[in-house]
Amino acid sequence: MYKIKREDLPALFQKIAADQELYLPVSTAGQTNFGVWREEAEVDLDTLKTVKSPKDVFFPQSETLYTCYREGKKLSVEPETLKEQDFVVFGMKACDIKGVEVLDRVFLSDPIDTFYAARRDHGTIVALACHEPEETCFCKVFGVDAAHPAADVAAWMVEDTLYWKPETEKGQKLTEKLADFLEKAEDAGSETAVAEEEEKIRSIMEELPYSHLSLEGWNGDVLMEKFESPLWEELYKPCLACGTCTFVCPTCQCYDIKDYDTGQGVQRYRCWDSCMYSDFTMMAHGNNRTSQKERFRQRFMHKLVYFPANNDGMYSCVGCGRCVEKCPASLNIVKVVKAFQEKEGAKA
Amino acid sequence: MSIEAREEFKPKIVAFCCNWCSYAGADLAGSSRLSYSADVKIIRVPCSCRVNPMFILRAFERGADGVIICGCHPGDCHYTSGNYYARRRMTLLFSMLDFIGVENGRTRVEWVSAAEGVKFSQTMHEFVDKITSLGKNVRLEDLRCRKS
Amino acid sequence: MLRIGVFVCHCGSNIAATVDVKKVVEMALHEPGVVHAEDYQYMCSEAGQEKIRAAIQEKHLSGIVVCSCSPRMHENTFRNAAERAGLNPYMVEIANIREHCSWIHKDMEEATEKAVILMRAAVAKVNLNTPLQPGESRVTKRALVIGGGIAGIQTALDIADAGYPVDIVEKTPSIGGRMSQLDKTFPTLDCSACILTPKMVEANAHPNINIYTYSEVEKVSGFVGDFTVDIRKKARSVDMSKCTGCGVCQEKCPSKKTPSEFNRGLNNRSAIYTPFAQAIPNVPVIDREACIKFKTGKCGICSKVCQAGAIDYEQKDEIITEKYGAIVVATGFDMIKLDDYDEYAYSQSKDVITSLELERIMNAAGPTGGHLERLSDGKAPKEIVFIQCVGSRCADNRGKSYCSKICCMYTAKHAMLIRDKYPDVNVTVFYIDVRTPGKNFDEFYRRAVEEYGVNYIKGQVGKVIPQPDGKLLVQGADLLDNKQILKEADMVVLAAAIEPNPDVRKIATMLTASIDTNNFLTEAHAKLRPVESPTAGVFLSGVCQGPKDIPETVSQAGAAAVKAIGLLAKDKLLTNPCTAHSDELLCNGCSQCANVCPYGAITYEEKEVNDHGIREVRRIAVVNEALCQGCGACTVTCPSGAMDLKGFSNRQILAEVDAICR
Amino acid sequence: MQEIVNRAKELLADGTVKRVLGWKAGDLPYNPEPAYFEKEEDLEEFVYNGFCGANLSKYMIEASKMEGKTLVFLKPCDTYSFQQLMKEHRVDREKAYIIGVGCKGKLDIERIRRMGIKGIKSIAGANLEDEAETLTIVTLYGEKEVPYKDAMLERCHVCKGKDHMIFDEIIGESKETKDGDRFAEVERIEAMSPEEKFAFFQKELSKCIRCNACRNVCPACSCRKCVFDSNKFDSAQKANVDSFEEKMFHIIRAFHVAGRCTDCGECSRVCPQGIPLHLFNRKFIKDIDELYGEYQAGADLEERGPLTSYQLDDAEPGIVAERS
Repeated sequence: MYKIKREDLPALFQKIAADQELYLPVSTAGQTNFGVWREEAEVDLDTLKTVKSPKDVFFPQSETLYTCYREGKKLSVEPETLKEQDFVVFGMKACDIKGVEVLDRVFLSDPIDTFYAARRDHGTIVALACHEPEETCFCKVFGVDAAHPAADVAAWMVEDTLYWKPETEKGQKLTEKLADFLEKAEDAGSETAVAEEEEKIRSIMEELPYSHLSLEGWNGDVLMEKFESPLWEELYKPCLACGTCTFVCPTCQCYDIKDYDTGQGVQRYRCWDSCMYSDFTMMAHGNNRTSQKERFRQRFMHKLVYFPANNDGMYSCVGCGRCVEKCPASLNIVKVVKAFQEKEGAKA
Repeated sequence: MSIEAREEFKPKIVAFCCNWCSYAGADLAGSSRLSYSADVKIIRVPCSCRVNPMFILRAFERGADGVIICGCHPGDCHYTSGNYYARRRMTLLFSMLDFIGVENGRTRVEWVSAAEGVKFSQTMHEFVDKITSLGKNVRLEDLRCRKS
Repeated sequence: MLRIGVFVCHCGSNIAATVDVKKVVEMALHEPGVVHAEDYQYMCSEAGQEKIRAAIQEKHLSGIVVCSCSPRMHENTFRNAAERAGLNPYMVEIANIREHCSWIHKDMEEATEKAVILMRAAVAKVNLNTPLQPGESRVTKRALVIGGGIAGIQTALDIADAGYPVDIVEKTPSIGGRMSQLDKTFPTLDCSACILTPKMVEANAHPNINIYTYSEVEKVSGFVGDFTVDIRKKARSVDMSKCTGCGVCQEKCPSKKTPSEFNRGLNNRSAIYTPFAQAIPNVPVIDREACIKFKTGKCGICSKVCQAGAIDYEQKDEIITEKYGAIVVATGFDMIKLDDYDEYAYSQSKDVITSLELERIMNAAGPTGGHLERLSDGKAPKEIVFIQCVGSRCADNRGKSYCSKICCMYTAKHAMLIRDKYPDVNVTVFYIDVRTPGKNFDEFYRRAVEEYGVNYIKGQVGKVIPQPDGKLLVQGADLLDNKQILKEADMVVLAAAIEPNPDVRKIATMLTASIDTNNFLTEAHAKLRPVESPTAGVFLSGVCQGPKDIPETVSQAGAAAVKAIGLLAKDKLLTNPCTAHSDELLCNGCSQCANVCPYGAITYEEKEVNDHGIREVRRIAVVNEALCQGCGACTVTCPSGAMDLKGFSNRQILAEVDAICR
Repeated sequence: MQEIVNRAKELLADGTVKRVLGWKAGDLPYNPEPAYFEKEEDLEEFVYNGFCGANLSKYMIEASKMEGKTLVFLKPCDTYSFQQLMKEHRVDREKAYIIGVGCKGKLDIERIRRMGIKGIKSIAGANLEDEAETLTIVTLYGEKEVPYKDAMLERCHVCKGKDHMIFDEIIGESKETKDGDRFAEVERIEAMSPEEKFAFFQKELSKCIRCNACRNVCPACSCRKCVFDSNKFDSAQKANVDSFEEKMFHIIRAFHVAGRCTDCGECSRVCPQGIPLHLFNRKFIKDIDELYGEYQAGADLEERGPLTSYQLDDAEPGIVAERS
């Protein structure tokens, strides 16, 4: 294990960023999101949850696939090059790392998404344990250990010291590169400090209101039963059909492919889509989900039923609680699960 | 910007002209051989009230450096009231563009009648000068549309 | 994608001298969709049109772009050519590479580059054109003439003679207009009244003519062939059906202190009055501002003396609503106000008068009974100075930039008449130029100089200074002799500029007819359509369009009549197919479009729609294509983009923007 | 609150209304959600407290299509939206039974979070009956006290007033909350140099994730299909790929609601990125007030909106350059 004084972090960041991109939580106009480190960037390591999850480091909100150029009646195509440089993501939280695991299931299974794969290959993740978990967090429900994130490097901020523990080869490599900045911390004091922090985090996790949410009855085998439940009819009504939940979510992976006419040709790009939108999966004949109820149902069924059905029981929710915080109508996955529990529990 | 660079800069200017007045005014400027910069390209619309703010933003998106809307003088609209609506819409739009920091000289409305070939030509001269002095539009363009 | 043909016109050397037409053709062939491109000397010629026809048929073109002069010139020509070749005429777009390009640019490279861009924009647009079919609208076979001067009378007579009913709306109590105020007319010196009065009588008696005097147009709606007009008949306070025109009321009226409008305020009239003896109708009106009965409630003498019992103090303004197929504007002119011309002492001396005032003074029915006398002391003047171009051809903004056209000739007339009747009076005319382009005009002017000894001095007058003895000291310059002139005169006559009747602004607004900076109504084309307004169905007669003398006015009046007759002779008109339409799947039914529609062309209906499988009844905007004139105001008001305009659709205009900015 | 619930029960019971549109208690101290209640017993879950900021007028568009009347609870500011929607034929007055509810200012959980308060377990003082000047917030990390006013939504500090524009009956008292100048922030930006303005908005808008929450919550954005979702203008973009698109979307959205926006502030309340979107609307409102006379959208049913009317002597667009 290593350590570094909090006040020395800017120098560390500078060192990392010297020859590669460094993504970390940056505050812009009062809101913290993952962004590229720059000298003038306002790094914010205190905000627990960035507004958007860091998934767009690996799966950007929009990315060009290829560009067509038109000259007279001739067309030429220029494919987009894949990510070739290494980069570092600093400060990801355990839930978001779990989110990447979900994305891996989608994009790294056959057929492999080469754009995503290239980014995953080149990215080294330095994760930060969740210092003060919040009431909207429920990662525990999904077996995530917020106290000890599973990443290339796990890190803990204990008062003014950052403890740094490489846990993979990638992490080891990065650590070596930063040897001048990181101080060895093999002493018992350091070990204790980290252990105490972990303990503190875990005990708070126990206390969180959502931590004991039961997902009983939600698995890949309950498709028709849940699909046909009359509860959806009640639950969806406040939904405004915006894409906030989808766009802040660390696991939502749907995208649309669109063309942009540049005047010189066409740029084909993909961008995040939301199953909440009325034109999601729009086809020539129209849309296979014509009502907001169906669209609303889709999101939760996907996270709690369809995804586990296809991925060895893995849910595609990680309990980050962003949707809980951000939904304009105060709807969220927890309320959905609870509603089913209540109504169906009562029934049983 | 250096003098040489300024000389090289050829602004792209889109002029939306009402069919009944300023388009005819431009015709009159033409038949009177009243020259103005070739940087101005005219799009014929039935009335200044046909000009949607989307058209203006689209022009900027695509790299236009200035957009001018010409219509009938207030009171002379071929359709009675179109230019009055256009006047409010454009005033508010221009004010919003100014609010977000787009140089307010990049947009202009001018009332030019069918009989005002001289005014048309002068207006275009002035506008081209203004845009040339402002230089390239960088605040409202979509970089993807830039010619590489 | 369409199969597009591009036709590039040389217009002789008009285009080809500045634009490399071959290059435009070559570049056109690079545009997606363009399968044919050629250039030709004159595309609008028979041979040119034949080339278009041949290409459309042989290459199976589904859209064409003609790079030529302004669409305002030949759009119809090319649309018709396309139609003859079997192509929908609305599949034609024009790239204006003459007025907007070759004529204003000198550098060939620059002009060619621009022409290519204009061509591309037109190709981009035509790619999104759709075939359009014009609708039909009916024609109301009745004409409205606004203004009852000689222009209005002549137009009305010609239309009426062709068999169509005509209404004349005249603001003042009588028709006759400015011409009725004139004494003699140039260049023949006919008595104005002698030639005008028979026309007035004829109009009054014509079975197809209906005259609304003391009336004004209040509101106009509708469009060519189908205008609806509200006419305000102002309360005359005299029952026209009872009045015999005996004139006793005017004699007995105790209120006689109102300046006579007809005599330009040189004398007074009674509160109940007919403007002049030959007035038509010969029915007086009560000027309620001046009438003692109306002001104080007492008097009522006119009512007592009227044997016919025609006086009606209770009469109210009446609104008459009538439908018309064609409207002719003949609102005429007035002299400009001379408030800004203090140097000529017009407001200081009664003996400085305008030419129109001189007309009244010289007229036998005028304030002086036709005797030439000074208004200050009634003495016969011995020395008269005429000053030309007072407010005409004016460089500053006190006056008018234009030439009033009639002053040179009427001044020659005045000078000649004075010298003829009063040979002892010296007449001097200060002028900038003497303009006499008209039949027998120059001869007339030369007679004034040569036979009548009128003293013409080329130069302007700087100042007229009233002297204590009542004389007027005129300070002028003689440019030919290059000397200052000081001249004592007994009377100074100012040839004040004429300007369109100020009310024309209001009328133009109602008619949506365009007006120029001088308030003259604009013609559809300065040379080729001089009596038509750009607004279909509205025609121009007389000075409202530009300064004219009487013969010109009468010929234009006849021309306007023929245009109106041509319209009224049709049973149906084809309507402009470039109308708005609403996409029922996008329409919110919010009514904003209806709020901005100047024609009331948008209504709403509850309609069941099938929106990708969702069936529901929605409130949806419906455009009445016969009423829609295609301005597009609704399209911008519509937030969802449901409302679009055929021929100028959102996507078409955006395609042009994109092509230009490419 | 009990009075409200009782009245709702009465109206359901006597058949005046088929359903009630109000707020349902959330599972955290601050997250009640808009909800329909069709049975009297369901109303036990009804809540109306300081966190019921949502403007229910927008839901009335859908409720107008349902069978029977809907009882809807509208705060004073929500009634402007409802009336504006009536004017645009988007809601059916006949289908609504409006109870105007009193308002003492609505709370903003984001504002509370920005004070560094996290791990919230309970919040006391948010109920209307409490008449509390201070919120007591118990968190995992200790107890915090926050003055009620400091936790209010921005819009409540510039409240349009506590009068309901349209209602069938009114229940509950209101308390004046206005203590700020509605246009102060707009004026602050107007006074900036073009470079500063541009930098300010570039920074704010760069956060936009095009989630469309602002649009979907907006009662004025009631289009069946937004231009940004349809191909009518080739403007359907799901993501802001270029910074131009951020501006395009927000300028056009503000323009489309100009003259119709009641300044309800929902756009800013719901923006997950905390973009002060109301500034765009307020700028238009300020310009309209200054140039065309004061106008409050939704204040009446008759007056023509400022963009569907005109005066012959309106200011020329050149005034923009003259003013700045």
